[in-house]
This record gives sequence, structure tokens and C-alpha cells, in this order.
Amino acid sequence: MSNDSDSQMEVGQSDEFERLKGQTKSESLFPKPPLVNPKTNKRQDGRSPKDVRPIYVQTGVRDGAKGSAYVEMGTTKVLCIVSGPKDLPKKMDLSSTGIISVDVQLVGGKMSEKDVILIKECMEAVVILEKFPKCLLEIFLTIMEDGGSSIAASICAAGLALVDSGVPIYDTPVGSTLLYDGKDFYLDPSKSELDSVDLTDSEKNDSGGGIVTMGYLPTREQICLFTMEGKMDAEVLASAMDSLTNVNLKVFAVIRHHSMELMKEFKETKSKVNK
Amino acid sequence: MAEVLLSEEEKYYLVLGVAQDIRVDGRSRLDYRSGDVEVNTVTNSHGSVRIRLAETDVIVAAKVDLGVPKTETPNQGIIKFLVDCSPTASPDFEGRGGDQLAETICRILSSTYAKSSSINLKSLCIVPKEFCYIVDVDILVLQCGGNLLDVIAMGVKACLGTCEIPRASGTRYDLGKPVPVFSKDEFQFDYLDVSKAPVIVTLPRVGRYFVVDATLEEESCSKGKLAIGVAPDGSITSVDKLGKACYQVRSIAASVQMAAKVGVDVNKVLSDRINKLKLSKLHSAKPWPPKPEEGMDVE
Amino acid sequence: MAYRTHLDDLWEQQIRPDGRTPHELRNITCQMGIFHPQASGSASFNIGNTKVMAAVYGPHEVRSSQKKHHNPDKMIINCEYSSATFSSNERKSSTKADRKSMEISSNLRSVMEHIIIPDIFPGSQIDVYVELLQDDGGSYSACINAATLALVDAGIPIRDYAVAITATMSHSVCMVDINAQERGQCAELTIGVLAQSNEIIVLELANLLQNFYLKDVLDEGIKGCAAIYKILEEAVRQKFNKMEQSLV
Amino acid sequence: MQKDSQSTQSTAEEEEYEIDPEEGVPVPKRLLYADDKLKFKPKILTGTPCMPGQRICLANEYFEAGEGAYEFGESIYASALGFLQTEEFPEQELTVVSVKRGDGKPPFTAPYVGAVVTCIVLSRTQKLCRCLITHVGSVKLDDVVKGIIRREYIHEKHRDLSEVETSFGVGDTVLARIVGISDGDFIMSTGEDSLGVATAISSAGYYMVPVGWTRMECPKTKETLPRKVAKIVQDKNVEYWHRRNMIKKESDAKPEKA
Amino acid sequence: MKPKTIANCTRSLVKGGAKNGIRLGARGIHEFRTAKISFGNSVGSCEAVLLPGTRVFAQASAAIGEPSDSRPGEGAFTISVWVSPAATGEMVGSSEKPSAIARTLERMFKENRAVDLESLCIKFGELAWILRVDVHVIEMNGCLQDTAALAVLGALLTFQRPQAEIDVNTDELVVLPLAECTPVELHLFHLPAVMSFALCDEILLAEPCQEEEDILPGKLLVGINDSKELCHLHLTHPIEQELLLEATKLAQAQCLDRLNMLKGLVEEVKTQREVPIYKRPQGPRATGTVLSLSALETSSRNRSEKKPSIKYLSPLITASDINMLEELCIL
Repeated sequence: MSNDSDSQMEVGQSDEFERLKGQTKSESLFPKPPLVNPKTNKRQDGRSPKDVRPIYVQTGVRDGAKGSAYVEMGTTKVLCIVSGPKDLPKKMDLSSTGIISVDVQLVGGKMSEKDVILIKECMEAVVILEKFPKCLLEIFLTIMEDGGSSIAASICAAGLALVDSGVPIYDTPVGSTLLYDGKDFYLDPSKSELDSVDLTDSEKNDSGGGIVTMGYLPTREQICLFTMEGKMDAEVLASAMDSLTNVNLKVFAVIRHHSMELMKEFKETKSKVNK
Repeated sequence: MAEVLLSEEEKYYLVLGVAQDIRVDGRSRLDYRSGDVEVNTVTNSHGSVRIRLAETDVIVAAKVDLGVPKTETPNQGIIKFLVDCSPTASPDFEGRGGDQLAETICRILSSTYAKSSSINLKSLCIVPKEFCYIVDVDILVLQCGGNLLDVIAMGVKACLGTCEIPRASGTRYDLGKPVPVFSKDEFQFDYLDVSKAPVIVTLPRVGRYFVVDATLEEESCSKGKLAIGVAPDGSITSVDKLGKACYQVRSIAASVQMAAKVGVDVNKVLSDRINKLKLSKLHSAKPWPPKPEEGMDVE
Repeated sequence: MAYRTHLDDLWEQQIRPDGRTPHELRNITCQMGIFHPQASGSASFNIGNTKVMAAVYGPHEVRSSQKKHHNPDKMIINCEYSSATFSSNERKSSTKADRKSMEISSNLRSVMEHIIIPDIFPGSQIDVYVELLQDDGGSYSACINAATLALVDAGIPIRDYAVAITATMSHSVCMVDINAQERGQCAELTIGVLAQSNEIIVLELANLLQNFYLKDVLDEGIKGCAAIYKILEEAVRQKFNKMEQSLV
Repeated sequence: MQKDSQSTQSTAEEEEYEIDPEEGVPVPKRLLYADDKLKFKPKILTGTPCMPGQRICLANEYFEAGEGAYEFGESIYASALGFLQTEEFPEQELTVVSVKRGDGKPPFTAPYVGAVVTCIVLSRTQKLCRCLITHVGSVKLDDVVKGIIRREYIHEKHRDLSEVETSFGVGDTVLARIVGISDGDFIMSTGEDSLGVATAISSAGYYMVPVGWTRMECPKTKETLPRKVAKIVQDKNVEYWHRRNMIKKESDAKPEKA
Repeated sequence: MKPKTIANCTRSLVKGGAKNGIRLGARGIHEFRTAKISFGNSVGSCEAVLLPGTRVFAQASAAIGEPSDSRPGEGAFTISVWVSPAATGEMVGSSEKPSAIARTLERMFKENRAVDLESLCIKFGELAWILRVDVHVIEMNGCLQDTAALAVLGALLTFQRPQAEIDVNTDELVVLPLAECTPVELHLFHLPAVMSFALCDEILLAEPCQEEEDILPGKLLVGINDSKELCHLHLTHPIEQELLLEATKLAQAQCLDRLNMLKGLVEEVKTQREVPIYKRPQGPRATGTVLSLSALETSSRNRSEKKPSIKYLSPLITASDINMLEELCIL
């Protein structure tokens, strides 16, 4: 079977052929293509390992919501809606500060509980909870398409929705993900790239490998979310964090640009109102 | 979570002490408290360990069962974790009170073990797609005196390392299906290879410093902690940020390095201990029929 | 006709499957203060392979969930029994709040209410938590012994020790301290007494026992309880001798 | 070797320590800041666009964070998206820094202790009356929040003489101040002249008119009902000053009797 | 649950009376309560009354299901207890009372193997009868366990289930409706009963009423069966050994009386029900519900589909509501 990832058609055809013959095992039906084409040094979707997929952000996508935002990172599409403050439901623990609830819906699947808690703890670190005592702030995230790095996109979407709603926050959070295959870093990996790395296989990845997700507060230079799975050396992890910081600043530039555009709109509406 | 309430002055005292590298019990920031591991605490399991680190006291027991492998990993065995917080540790754990803490710990453990290639799960497979071993690792928290996650991770590693997995001597075909055959000899068993298994080093930040092996009092001084899984070769297997604290990039990097350094030492001590325990187990091979256990002196 | 086994041969010489004589207890080890600084009182009680740990918290303020109906002149005694998932040979996936442990919890509470001097700390609560680590017969009796020791360790004023043991009648011989292997073949009567007055405070029966034999089995159990009391008392004495020495 | 890395780490951490937002470690301020360091007053450019997290200026006795800004360490930061605005209070030598969007979208508001809120009376008992908070200051809430007014908090004086029945009616609109948080609810007080019943509807269905501190009258039927009547103050800064006074000097908060 | 408030004079009356051998309701201290047992129209329903004023209803039912993994060769047996608030006159806030009764019944009938569960097995590891007894406490005046045990025993003794077997040739499960076959009765190894006593300073009060239970400090439950074997003991107060032995002796005598009465009543009911043994006509089966085993297997793979298929298998007896059973009971 061909291992060349550029000729995807061929792979598909041979798959079909093999299936007809009924001889292939399930493991070899979909061979995992290499992360980088050795000839061109480009990834499957044509970017270099250090490139980020195109990002599109939009705020105020839902009328009537307190705050809403839509973020696209490549094929990952996330919609976030913020509502509140609300009365606490009776069963919830009483608290002198505000409480945040995060609800993540993944279209055609279920977000793992661990990831939901990660996002929740990140939001708790970002929002100034003291400003709304005994009230509940709800953050609804809908991952409309999971094309990889969905936690990072969720953080960006939630951050923008919070900015849109005017909820007091310490800083605008951004997030990004990195994939390490034992040799190189692949920033903002797509779903197929994440799936192609098998972290459980002990024989293959002696040299390590892992997925690192980082949420970042750019102006305060602080990390609000950090999770790593796999196996990496401490030095590698440190350099991974450096490149993640750089990516986060790039993502933040997009968000900042969008915010500036937004503020231009504010000025226009203000002058209209004044007239 | 079992918590202690401290006044602001007490916290202040603790924080300033840590800043001068002298903790309340006289340790420095990178010192562990003394602990103890014993095996075969629970004799009706395939491997059990009671691990104590100062006041934290945990029993880990593994039971091995035959099962069917998962469809997505047909040639791998399964390791499951279940944490139970006994109310003996704290009245807060009465009824279902400890479930939340238990779930968090369970989550971290399974992500550390599942995604880090630390244990060769293929060695737990007998017949691909048909039979594999399912190892149920049950963790019972008897006492919680701080640093629970580290102690549990150490206990799990020691328990898996001393767990006796029956040796299948071959397969036999029954109605066209392969069936594993076990030798009748009770002493035929294998140990799991835990030479790559990680331990977890939890670093809460007290004041501006990270400390290892925090007591409950020190934990109550910090808003968040980093749980870092460290393999014996010093590589990092997982990092989890717990709680709602924020950190700077360099302080995470520094703490990861600190954890790697500490983790290698912990792993080494633990591996030595596991090997010793295995030897002692071999020497005290059980006679049949089993005699009542030799009692210790009444204390 | 059933086959004769080596156990039957042993039985003819009145030797039980694990090598004991009918009136012999298994090895007992007990230890106090195992969870020393955190729990107010704690103890472990091992009899053979049955292992139980107990912790006592209190007296402390009544917890808010029970505060509503609480009479401020009374004292609340709260007991919870739980068994570890690995305690029996068959692994249980979850043990919390099933009928059996709820029954044991409530029985244990009624025993504790009788030995603790009533309402000595009005308006407060005492928690007794018992954890079964391994069950090899006689787990309920071990729970009572462990809880009594933990109460003594906590320094809570008690009227008397509650001590318990299991006993049975098999092949017209009374036996004491049944293990799990024997439990399958004969009745198991858990007998608990107040050590000084010899009054019976606990009676639990598993399987069927001829009413005719009850007196003999009770006598046997009370004898066993006396033996256990000696061991418990010795443990307490040693513990407090040590304390005295450390004070000097 | 180990010591070396420790010392480098400690110096690195020292710089950052004061701006770490989340570590809840109590360190007295006097240890961290020297007083003389703070006594200068920079000029602030109003109208500058701000992103959340952006640093605005020093926080000292001349500057205070208002809406859309927060104080942390020795600085004021923006907490919302918008334009920088300042408000001067010459007598106090104080400048309040705030960040406002200015596009007509109301700012984020939630009830807080010290806020003056508008609420609707839901039900009364002898001891308390239950309300729904609809506005905080002049901003409408998206979702109503529950609160209670206890009998003792209706009047400032004669606390034990006041009665719920002669002070509020179900359906009244009441101005009140949040004074605390109990188990489940916000505790509110109407113990100020400017607080109390703002509007009430008579049994005939007309808006009643106040005819004194304790009575309101229906304009059509001339029926009078007992109420704790509020004296409505028209002042755009009133909300801010209420909050300040509440926190700083409670005794100063009382306005002159009319 | 809020503790019940009892007047001090009632307290002293009951306590003082007990010491002098005088009881509420003019019973002697060792005199047991009169039991009345009646049977419902449907199979396996029984109501037991202990005069004055404790009334418990029990209904046995059976369905076909999968046996548990640990006991593949046996049927299953569950007991559930419902205490209606109308019976207690108070809100049953906690589940303590029903669960205590259920535990007692479980110990006596299930753990002591009163019912022959092996005979409930249809196909090893795959199909078995799942027996279920629902116990409803209708009126409450002390001695709940005694009455409940009697009602359960009555229900089990009069219960009949249809025949179910595996057709050897086609490997199909065949369930014959009650009208078309000789119904099968349950096989009980022994017949247990419970007697309760109240304890008050060296005095035993047999089968106390509600006031006596509430006021007197201790309670003793003695479970005993028709072959004079103890099957349950429960104690909540310290007791002298002699007193205990006396109690078991009293219980043994009373138990035999009560069981004899029950047996007589059961015989009566059975003769009333007696129908000529149905002879199966030659040729193809007319009304038997037939379902191939393979169909059952495929449906049991999918857990959510499992239940309806079993309901379809034996709709005649899984009916939980009594009315339906009565309609169907053509006998």
C-alpha cells in the first residue's frame, strides 16, 4: 500500500480494492500517513510544522444573549454563549464569590469530563468572581466541528464571549495546542494529526511524544490552563511552552485586532446616538 | 477534600517559613516526609500495598480478572482505577461526600497511565480480540494528611509492580475458539513491568515557592497546584493544573524541572523498594493449606 | 454418599480446617491510635485474615444536615460502616449505601448508644466510622471490637466495653470464631456482650441454628468474648503505660 | 547544583510576586510597598481604547478603579473592553478611572453588597418580605435575583417597632440597599430616607401618591395605605457615592433630612 | 425523621404497667397477638393482620429473566417493602423503616434459602424465573416484621407460576398460560416466622403494640421455622442470657401454632382452586407463547431492548398491578 500522503486518491482506491478482497485487517485499512511529507516538509494540509491554521473570530453572533462569540481555527468551529448573572440553583453550594458553570456540547460526540473541568477551572481563574457574589455565570460552549485543538478554540471563544458580554475579567484568555512526535513540534494540530499519534504504544515512542494545551493571559503573561499528556523531557517541555507562548501571542493578535474593530463600531454608534 | 482551617496569621507564618526554606516540620522545600510501604495487606487480592507517608495512609489492591479486550485496542489488556475515600479519613467523606475528590484522582491516574506508554498493556493480552487480563486497581484512602495524589501514585506503582498475574501456559481450541489454559501450579505467575511507570509529584505553591510533599496546612495556603507525572528516566508524562491559580511560563518551566529532578529520586527509591518487596514475597511463599497469619505483638 | 476428605479425618480429632481446636480463637492483633493526630480516636482490629479499622471523630458540633430535628439536650451518635471494594473475594464495584451496610451501620449505632454514657456531651455529635478491609468471617464482631477500642482511644466516657465474637454448633460440637470457609457449612451466631455485666447486647444469626443448641452456643460465645476482652484490655493497658512513660 | 537553581528561581519569582492575581496568601501591604513610592499623580489620557487586562495606571490614594476596571497590586487594569474615562472628585483629590463601551450596551452588573437595587415585593410574612431584584443601580438585570428585607432592616431607628405589613405591599416597587448575604439570599435594608417604596398600585388600580413618610394615597379613591415611602433623589452620581460611603464611613452616608 | 413526641404520663403508664404485668389491650405479658390471614383472588397475594391493627399485604409475582453471573443455575428473588405514609400517620422521611423490614425478610427468606431457587432455573446461565415479592404496609401498630413475614410466607405458599420449558428439538422457550397447564407451586425448604418481644427490665412483653415499642427501651426479634431452627435474631438492648432463652422457647411454641394455622388456610385455598388437570390436545399448540431462543439472545445483547422482549414472553404474570392479575385468574 502506498504510504505517500500526497496521493490521497490512490490510498482511497487501494482501500476499496482491499476491502473487496476481504483480506485486510481493520488496522491496516486506514494507514496512518506521516505527519510531514518528507519531500516538501509540509503537513497534510499544506502548512509547515510551525504554522497555525487560519483563525476567524466573530462576536455578537447571537442577539439576545449577554455575550456570544464564534471562533474558527481551521476546521474547528466553536460557538460560545455567556449568560447571567443568575440566582444560584438551590442545590448548589453557597459561596461568597460568584460561581461559574461551564457546559460543553460536542456535536456528534461527548467532551470528556476532564476537559470540561479544565475549561471551567481556566474560566474561574480569568473571571473576577468577587464582582458578582452569590450569582451564577453560565458559559455554554458548542463545538460545532472538532477538527483538533478544540480546547484551545473553546478557550478563545469563551474569552471573546466574556469580552463581548462585559463580564469583568482579569485578562483576555487565548489558547493553543501543540503536538510532539518525538522529534518536532507541530503547532495547532488538526484532528487527523492528533489521531495519527498513538501515545499508548510503548514500543514505538521511546523517544517520547505528547500533546500540550496551554491557555494564556497575554498582557499579564500568565498561564491559566495547562495540561500535558504523553511523555516528554523537561527541557523539551520548556521549549514547547516557549513556542506555545509565541503562538498564543499570534492568536491574541487576531483577537486584539477584532476587538479594535469592535471599538471602532462602538465609536460610530456613539456618534450616531449623539447626533 | 479534607481541609484544615487556618487563621491568616498562621498562614503568614507558614508562607514566610517556606520563603526561608524552613518548613513547619523542619524540612526544606524539596524534602519528603518519611514513609513506609508494606505488601500483602489484603491477602485475597492479587497484589496489595499499604503505603503511608507521615499521616497519609492509603491501601491499594489489585485484582486480576479475565475479560474481553476493547474493540479499539484488540491486543491490549485493561487497567481500571477506582478510588474510594473512606470516612475514616475525614467526616466530610461520609456518605457520598468523597466522591468528587475520588473522581478527580481517578481521572488524573487514568490519564497518566493511559497515554504515557508507561506500562506495556500488550503483555496483559492473552488471545487478541478474545481474552485479556483486566486489572482492577482499587484505592482506599484511609487517612489524608496532605499530598494524597503523590502517595496514591506511588501506591499504584508499587501495587502494580508486586501484583501477581497468573501465567497462561498456552491456548487450547474449544469449539473453534481459542481458550487460555492455566497451569494448575499456584505459584506460576508473572510480574508486570513497571520500570517505566510514572509517579506523580504534586507541587502546590506556597507564597512564591513550590514545595514538594505538602502537609494539609501548606495545601490550605495555596490556591492551586501542579500535578506532574514523572517517569523513572526523568521525562514528564503528564501535567495537570489543579485549582484556579495562574502561573507564569517560567515558574511552570522551573517547577517541571524541579519535579523531574525530585521524581527521578522518588522513582528510584520506590523501584528499589518494589524489588525488595518482591524478594521478600518469594521467600515467604505461602504453604498450602494456608496457616493463620503470624500475628504481630499486641501493641 | 459424600466422599470423605482429609478435613473429615481432621474433624474426628476435633481439628478444624485451619488447624485450630474448636475453642481456639484465631490470631488477634489490635492497635490503637493508628490515625493518631487526625481522628480523635482510632484502632485496628485483626482477627485472622479479617481486618477492620475504626475511627472516631468528636465530640464536635452537630452537622447542619441533622441540626434541624436535633434536641439540644441530646447527643447524636453517628455510625457509618463501609466495606472496601476489595474486602471480599468477589470484587464489588460500589459498596456505598447498600442495604447490608446500612443495616450494619444502624446496628452498630444502637450498640454504641448503649455503651457511651448517654448525653454526657449535650448538643454535640460523635462520629464512628468503621472500614472493613478484608472479610474472612466474623466481620461484624470485629467491627464492634474495633469501634470499642477507637472509643477508648478517643477518651470518650463509656460504661463498659462491648466485645463480640462468632460462635456455632457443628457436628454437635460448639465452635468459636468462625472463618469464611466454615461459614458456608454451618450457622454463624454473632454474640456481643457488655464485658463487665455479661449482658448480651448483640445477636445476629446467619443460616439456621437448632433452637435446642442456642444455650450451648451462647455459653461458648460468652467465653470467647471474655477472651477477647482480655486482649482488648491488655492493648489499652499497654497503650496507656506507654503514654505514662512518655509523660515521665 | 541544586542550591544554585533554587536561588535563581527565587529571584525570578520575586519580581513577579506582586502581580500574581490568584495566590491567596495574606501578606500585609506595609511589607510590600513603601508609602513615598506612591505619591505622584500621572495624567491619564481619556478615550484610549482598552482591552481587558491592559494596565491603566498606578493605584494609589489619588486613583481608584471604577466600572470596567480593577485594582491589583499597585496598578489599575481594565476588566472590560471599551474606552478609558475618568471622573474627578476635587474635594477628595480623587480620580475614578473606568472603562466604558459607550455603544449603549449596558455594562455588566450583578448585585453586590452596598448596591442600591430596585426590587418588586413577592410575598410578605411577619418577619420578612421576599423580593425579586430587577435593577442594580440604573442597570436592568437579565435574570432576576431573589432577596429579602427583614423586619429589623425596614427602618433605621425603632427597629423592633417596624412591621412588614405597614411598610410594604405585594407588588410594590421598592428601592433598597444590599447589606449582606445570608445562607441563600441577599439581605436588603430600606433604613435610609431615600430608600423604601417607590411606586405602589392601589386596590382601584392607580399609582398611589406619597402623602408623607409613612402613607400613600390613591389619587382617585383617596384611600390611604401605610407604606415606608422613599424620597427619590435625582442625582446621577448617587449610586457611586452610596457605594463609597457604605464602604468607607457609614455615618456619613445619611443625607440631610428633608 | 423527627422523633415522635409521647406524653410523659403515657410513658409512665406503659412502663409501670409492664413491671406489674399489666399491658395495654389487657393482654398477658407473654400472650401473643391474634393473627388473621386472608388470601386475595389472584395467585400469590396474601394479607396478614395481627390484631389489633397491624395489616400487611404481600404480592408475589414472577417473570423470566437472566440469572445473575455469580449464580447462573438459580433464579433470583427480590423483596421490596413499601410503607405508606397513611399507615404511619407521619411523613416517612427516611427509608430506615422499610429497609429494616426488607433486611429482616431478606435474611429469613433469601439468605437462609427458604425458597428453592434452583428449581426456578429454566436454562443454565441464560434463563430463569425472577421471583419478586412486594410488601405493602397498610396499617401499622407495632410488630411489623412479624406481620410482614407472615404475609410473605402466605404469598409464597399460594403462589403458582406457569410452566416454562425449553423445547429440546427447536431450542425455543415455551411458556404456557396458567389456563392451559398445571400450574407449578414454589418449593419451600422451610417455613420461617418472626416473633418480636419488647424488653423492659427483666420482663419480656410478647408482640408489643406501637406504644410499647416506642416507649420500652429494647426490642428482640426471634425468627424461627417449622423445624424449630432459629433463622433470625436481632437485639437492640442488653439482655440476660436466661431471658433470651425464655424468649426463644416462647417463640418456638407460638411459631408452630401460627404456622399450623397458616398451613390449614393454605390447604383450604388450594382445594377451592382445584381444577382438573388440563390435558394438552394433540396437534399444534393453540395459544402457547412461543419465542425462539435465538431471538431472545439477540435482543438481550442490546440491554435496552431486553426488558420488553421478556414482558412479551410472559405477559400473564409479570403484570405488577393486582387488578390485572385478578382479571386473568380464571381459576
